[in-house]
Amino acid sequence: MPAMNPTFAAYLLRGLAARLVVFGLVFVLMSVLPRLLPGDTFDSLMASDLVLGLDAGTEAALRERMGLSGGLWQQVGAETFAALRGELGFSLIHGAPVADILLGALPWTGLLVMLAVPLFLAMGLATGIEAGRAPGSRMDRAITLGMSVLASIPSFVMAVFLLLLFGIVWPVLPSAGAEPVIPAADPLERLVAIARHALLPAIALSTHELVRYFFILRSETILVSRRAFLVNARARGIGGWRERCDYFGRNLMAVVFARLGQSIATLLSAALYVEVIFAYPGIGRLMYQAVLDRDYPLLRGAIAVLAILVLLLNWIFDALTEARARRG
Amino acid sequence: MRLPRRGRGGAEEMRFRFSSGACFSAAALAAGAVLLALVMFLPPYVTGPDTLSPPGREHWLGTNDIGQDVLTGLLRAAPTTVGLALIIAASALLIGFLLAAIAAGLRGLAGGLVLRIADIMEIIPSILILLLFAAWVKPDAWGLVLLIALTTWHDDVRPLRAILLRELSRENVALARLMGASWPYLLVRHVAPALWPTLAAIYVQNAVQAVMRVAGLSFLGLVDPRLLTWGGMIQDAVDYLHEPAWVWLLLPPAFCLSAFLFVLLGIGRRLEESAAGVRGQTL
Amino acid sequence: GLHTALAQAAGERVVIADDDPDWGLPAPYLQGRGGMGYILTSWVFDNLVGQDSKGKPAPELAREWKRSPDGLSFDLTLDEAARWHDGEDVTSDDVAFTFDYMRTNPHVFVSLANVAGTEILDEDRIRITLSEPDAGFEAGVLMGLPILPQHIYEGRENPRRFTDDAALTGTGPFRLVSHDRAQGRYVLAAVEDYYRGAPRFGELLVVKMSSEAAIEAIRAGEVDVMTSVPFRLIDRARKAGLSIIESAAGHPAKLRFEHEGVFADVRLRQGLAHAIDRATLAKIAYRGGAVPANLGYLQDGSRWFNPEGVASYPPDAERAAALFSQAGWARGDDGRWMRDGEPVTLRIITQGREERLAVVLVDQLEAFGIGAELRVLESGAFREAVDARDYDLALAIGSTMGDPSTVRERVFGMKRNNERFTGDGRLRALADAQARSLDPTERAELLHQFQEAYAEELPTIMLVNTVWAAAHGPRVTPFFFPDGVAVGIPVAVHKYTFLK
Amino acid sequence: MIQLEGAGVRAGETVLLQDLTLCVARGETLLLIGQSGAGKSSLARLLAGFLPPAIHTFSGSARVAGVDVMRASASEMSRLRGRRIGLIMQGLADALNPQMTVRAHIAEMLAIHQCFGVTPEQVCAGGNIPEHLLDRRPLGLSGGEIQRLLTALALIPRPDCLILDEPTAALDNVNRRLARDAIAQGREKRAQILITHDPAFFAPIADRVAVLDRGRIVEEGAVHDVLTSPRHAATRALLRLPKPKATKRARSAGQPVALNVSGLCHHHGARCVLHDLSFSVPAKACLAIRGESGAGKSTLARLLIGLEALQQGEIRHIRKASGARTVGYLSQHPGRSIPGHFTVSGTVSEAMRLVARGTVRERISTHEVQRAVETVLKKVGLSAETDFQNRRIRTLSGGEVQRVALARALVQRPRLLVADEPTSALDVQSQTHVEKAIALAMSEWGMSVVLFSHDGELIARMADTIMTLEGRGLMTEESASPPGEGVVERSFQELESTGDDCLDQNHWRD
Ligand SMILES: Nc1ncnc2c1ncn2[C@@H]1O[C@H](COP(=O)(O)OP(=O)(O)OP(=O)(O)O)[C@@H](O)[C@H]1O
Ligand SMILES: Nc1ncnc2c1ncn2[C@@H]1O[C@H](COP(=O)(O)OP(=O)(O)OP(=O)(O)O)[C@@H](O)[C@H]1O
Ligand SMILES: [Mg+2]
Ligand SMILES: [Mg+2]
Ligand code: NI
Repeated sequence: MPAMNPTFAAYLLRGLAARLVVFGLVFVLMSVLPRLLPGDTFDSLMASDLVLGLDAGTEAALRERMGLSGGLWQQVGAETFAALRGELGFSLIHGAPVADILLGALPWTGLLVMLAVPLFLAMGLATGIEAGRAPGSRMDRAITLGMSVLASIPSFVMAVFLLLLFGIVWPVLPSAGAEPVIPAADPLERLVAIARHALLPAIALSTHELVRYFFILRSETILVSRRAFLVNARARGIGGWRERCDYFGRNLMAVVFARLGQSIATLLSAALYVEVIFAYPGIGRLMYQAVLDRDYPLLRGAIAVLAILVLLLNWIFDALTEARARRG
Repeated sequence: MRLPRRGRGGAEEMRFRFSSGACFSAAALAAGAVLLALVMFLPPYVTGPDTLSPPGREHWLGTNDIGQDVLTGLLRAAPTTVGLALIIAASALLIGFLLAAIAAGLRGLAGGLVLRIADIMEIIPSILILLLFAAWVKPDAWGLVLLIALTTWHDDVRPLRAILLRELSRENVALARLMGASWPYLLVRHVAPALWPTLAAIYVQNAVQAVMRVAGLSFLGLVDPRLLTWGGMIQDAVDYLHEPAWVWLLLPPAFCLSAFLFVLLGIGRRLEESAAGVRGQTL
Repeated sequence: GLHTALAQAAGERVVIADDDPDWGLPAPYLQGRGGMGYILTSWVFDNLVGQDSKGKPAPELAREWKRSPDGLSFDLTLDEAARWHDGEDVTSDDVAFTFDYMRTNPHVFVSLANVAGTEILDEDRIRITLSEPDAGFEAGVLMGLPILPQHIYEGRENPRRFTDDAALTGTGPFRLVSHDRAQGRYVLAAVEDYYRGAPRFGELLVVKMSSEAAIEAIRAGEVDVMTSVPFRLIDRARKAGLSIIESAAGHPAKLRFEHEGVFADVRLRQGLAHAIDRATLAKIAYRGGAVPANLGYLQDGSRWFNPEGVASYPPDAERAAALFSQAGWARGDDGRWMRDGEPVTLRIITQGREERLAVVLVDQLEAFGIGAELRVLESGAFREAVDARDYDLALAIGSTMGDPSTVRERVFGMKRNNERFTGDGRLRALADAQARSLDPTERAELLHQFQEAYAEELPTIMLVNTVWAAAHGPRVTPFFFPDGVAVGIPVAVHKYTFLK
Repeated sequence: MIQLEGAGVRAGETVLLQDLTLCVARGETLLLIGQSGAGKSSLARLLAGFLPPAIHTFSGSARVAGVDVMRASASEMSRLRGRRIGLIMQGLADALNPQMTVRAHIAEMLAIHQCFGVTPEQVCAGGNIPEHLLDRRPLGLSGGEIQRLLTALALIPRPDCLILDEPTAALDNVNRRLARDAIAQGREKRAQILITHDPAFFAPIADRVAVLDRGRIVEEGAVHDVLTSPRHAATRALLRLPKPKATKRARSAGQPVALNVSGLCHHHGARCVLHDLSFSVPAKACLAIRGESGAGKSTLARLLIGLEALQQGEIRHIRKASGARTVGYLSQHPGRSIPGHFTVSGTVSEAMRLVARGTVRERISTHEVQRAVETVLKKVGLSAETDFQNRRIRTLSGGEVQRVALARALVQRPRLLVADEPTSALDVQSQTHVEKAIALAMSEWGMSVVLFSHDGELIARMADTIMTLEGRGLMTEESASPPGEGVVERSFQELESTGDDCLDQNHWRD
């Protein structure tokens, strides 16, 4: 990255402006798009199999009071103004302020993602480099075959297998929830329990991105292994982990960084199936359910968080990528 | 007399070097054709009272939870799965590559715009977009291809951009540009062949993604739930992973899919060896 | 709060596992949608009338209640011992307030459209007057409506945004101690001085767990009840040594018609009923998780069920074909049915839950020669397709539970969940008559006739009746009511399971 | 140490090496010379185990430090490399890890070989690498800088066998000498093979010479014997002194100006590389620019053709009638300027088509292209056979790539040729081809040339004007003396002024 100088400041400023515009756009889009879906919050709130004979007048009054009346633009406008005042809104479906709901769920997903990212990065780099540095070798074939199999098994299936294997057949790890049924009172004990509970879901989550990284890292490794500097380095006697880290690893970083921001965002929503299978708390299910429930404020709030995260991460990672990619 | 050599590799030489790749792809093609012919004579894929019966004389690969014969399903799903995967993966890669080239090659507004659109695509959940589509249109096969390609391109665009940033900064590209080469020409002749393994890898990755995505679409009303694909069969197996049935419900389609991927990777490798003249160049 | 509550003896605690306990908060306006939300509220908020172990009406907040001979008013006497959780006395003012308040802020499950007014007779006695006689008032409103504390809810303009702890002040046997929305964990403590006697368990703990994990957890003794067992896991749960309780839930999968479209002719509906083999449907698509449904609307298990005389349309392709031909359809050479010279392709819509059933059904239709185009829609899209009448057949699970006075709305109503039947003949007359009939035997007779007429007219074809199951360990024995909890909710972990 | 017996290598149908029998003992330095494409680099790669068995077939035996490199497994070979055998490869393009700084490269080698007392700065001093390069990444390093670094890196492990493939091709005279000294140091403890196009220069530190011709060793013997009295024709061809130009072009007085540069300044970051340069080149003339390694020659070349963005000053080219600018460019790193997957004919015809499209805006016939490609390949001394034309650039030898690059530049019939070290990888014979081809172009269509080179003799033969880039881009201009003896004298003087064994060198050439 360029040093701190006026042009860099300008670059930052320009980037900031563009990102603010995108954020605003996403914010408005997330107000508009969900409302274009068939149905609305009111329908899903009052949809019951049992009978409720609401006459039109009552319904209109009720909508009015719930803040679900008015046309699309009126609602969007009201929401946007509220947002400008710093209000994230209130989820009628959950009967709670959006901020509370998100704050309850985000740390758990954050924990999973933070555990999963190093996992799939390490695994992806290790397998990708090992397979790609000698394409066609026995090692490459074995790894690639394994990864093809992994690729054809969706990650939610992997998650169930993990659960079965380590939760039921050989029950060494807890298989449900983020904490035991009755959490320990001792904070340290509780922390250990939380970590143990997060392990399986995190591994399951990491398989979601692992294959993607493997394929692209393997192919990039193949490209690197054809380059002259690598042959030169080998001629100088560089091998082993130095070759893997300094020569392959560093030259793969541009691609790794390029994908990383998106990976993290993807994992946030891919957490859905992990949450379902491991009954784990988190934001994935919230977002999914918010779409189905037409829970506009919650959906928008969750997406706003996601947007900030994605924009920020991509901003950083784009710069890191660019710096590395331009070195040749 | 030899054919005059043309700029792009020469038909004859292609044919010559192709041989191993050609054999391989021809075999794959032949297998596909045989499969297609088989499908014509296959029994229909219908539900029946023999639910979840294990592989046996009557149902070689057993039946699923609503009594459909797994083997019949596998064979019937083959053309759709393979066809859709190949086409969707290709379109997604094409879109991704072009946009990545714009993002990497054009500084300033256009390049930034592509990345910002990718940002937005990353942020907005695809289920939302797909539901919107489901509300407005009932896509046909091509619509489906377009729909999935349009909702997956952003997966590829940043990694491809990183790679293109590197490749476009090479001297040969700058020089060809000075000689008056156009951007499309550069991408096709200078950059893409140098990136063959990566493009192949992304293609394969897209193919997996496509298979899984098509399977997921039926739940949003975008395709008939009876559209038979390996991905769909795998997804249907999910409820039975806790039971012995997973062996014949999950493994056969998963095996077919991995075999397909492996073959794709193999074809990619062989095509590269013949087209870009790289063979065992590494040590 | 959490840990002190947890410190209580484990013997008094019941752990309930659910695969998605996103049930909202236990208050009438904050509860999650669907039955479980209602059940949660019912732990904390009592209704006027409760249920005994058979599900029959039993005293709750109202010690006794009496209908006037003309059926237009009810006199209720409240239990003097009843107290709000904050210690306030429950008075007839609270009841009057609730009826009033719920008119502007309707409860999702209860309609007060027929209530003309309330009259406070004294501190513990109140009279409720109706606009017209209603046989289902007792089961629908008295049993279904939770009573709100006036001193807390008075003046609350928007109860759905009133989320203070105070909003959870009820009269019921349990009180919410803590709630972790993200983890799906509820801790409820028994109200020791509950006016109907202290509950059998000191604490209810609701935790989130996938069904598979819950089975293991019950086996290991960590969990006592799981609220529902998917049918594919019932065998597994049995093998694991769990006790399973089942109930034909009165939630049949209905094949609904777009009555203004293709299936306006009753012969077509009857023909279709013959063309479909419901027993096979149940066998293939549910493997023991459902039984063939009765075509007379009410299902086996209902108090009002008519076991005889309801046409059952056995699978019979020839009869079906004959009826189709009478209705003017013709069969092409390839065996496909033609309508006005065009081969028929029915647009069938359904939702994800019923996808497997739909596929089996479509197979049967195609075997009979009717082409089908199947779409699985997400619930919003499904509702919209119904509104737009953009379908020929819709496959969805619907309730037939609760007091039959609801059939008027459910069969003839024009709402999305209703069957939207437009026929104006005997069926409608019977439905109206039974709803107004105050004499149980007469009503039973009318309902029997209604079921026979229903099977003849076939406003919908009831395909299969799903079985609901719960599993439990040795310490608790939950049970289902034949007609469901209150307004008809087929759940076993209702508060009566936890009361003495 | 290094022992070849009947060693042969084939790549598919092509014979790369044939029946080589050779032995280099510890303490011995062997000069390996041969025409461009003779198989020198292939031999080097063979010894270091870099010929993938997947596409090569081996015969005979080749042992290095006791290991049969033809049959050793990949892991055995990687254990061998470093301490036992070291290799400096020929190409400089992409020779260093682009993600690592110079310091990291050095530190890494020091760490691997446990040279704890040594700092990267000391290594720099030893290799005459300016310290300000330490924290730079390879992108933008000049050719000579890369080469010096490579040599320094290769010497750190003190390997038992060392193979150096053209270790001084990109260096100016001062650095060449320093490099030679470095290579000479400790040679008594190792077996060393030096591949070079300038045997005379390395003669003082070598014991024996082997001459490779089309994959065979045609002559081998003590340095003095072979260089003074070569027996084989191939050897004689290699050692023959290029004749000075017989016909010098008429002085280009009154010719229009082909290139005009004024007030050119260029900075890399804070470092000023070129400062206030002004010069012009008349049509049909050749301007030679020399300067020590890192003086900014390649930077200037890139500026002239527009590969580098102009920072300050003005560069004006003559234009063709159509208005199209045609400047031919011969990169110092031809490997960088041609994609490896291109075929030879593809490379040349591409240039032709692109230029044709830019000017005439019509497609030229395939046949025409084919003819032109053949002609130009022959002109630069390459084979015009279909087999060769269809070869991928990445399988070519260093000299071949360089000449393909020249062919590509010439086929465009440019008005101006910017040639950056056009003969660094060439033997005497190929060099002559190149010179002739350029001279022909100058006379045929009036091409002017800006030549950047370290090779004083080349400059002397080709240049009309000579300029020297010094220090921070200062420039002195001198007119080349009339053709003939004068030029040679000048270069002799130059040699004398800089070093001690210039006489040696000339002695061997007589
Ligand atoms: N894979 C291959 N297939 C066919 N020919 C090859 C292959 N690799 C190298 N060659 C050819 O073998 C010959 C020897 O190449 P090599 O690089 O060893 O030459 P060299 O003696 O180092 O020449 P230079 O002095 O130009 O570097 C060259 O003509 C080259 O084109
Ligand atoms: N992008 C860059 N950033 C910083 N410094 C650079 C960059 N490019 C070149 N330089 C430096 O500018 C100087 C001139 O480089 P240039 O390649 O022009 O040298 P040269 O005269 O061609 O040397 P040689 O004879 O070794 O090829 C070198 O010291 C080099 O390190
Ligand atoms: Mg060479
Ligand atoms: Mg240079
Ligand atoms: Ni300056």
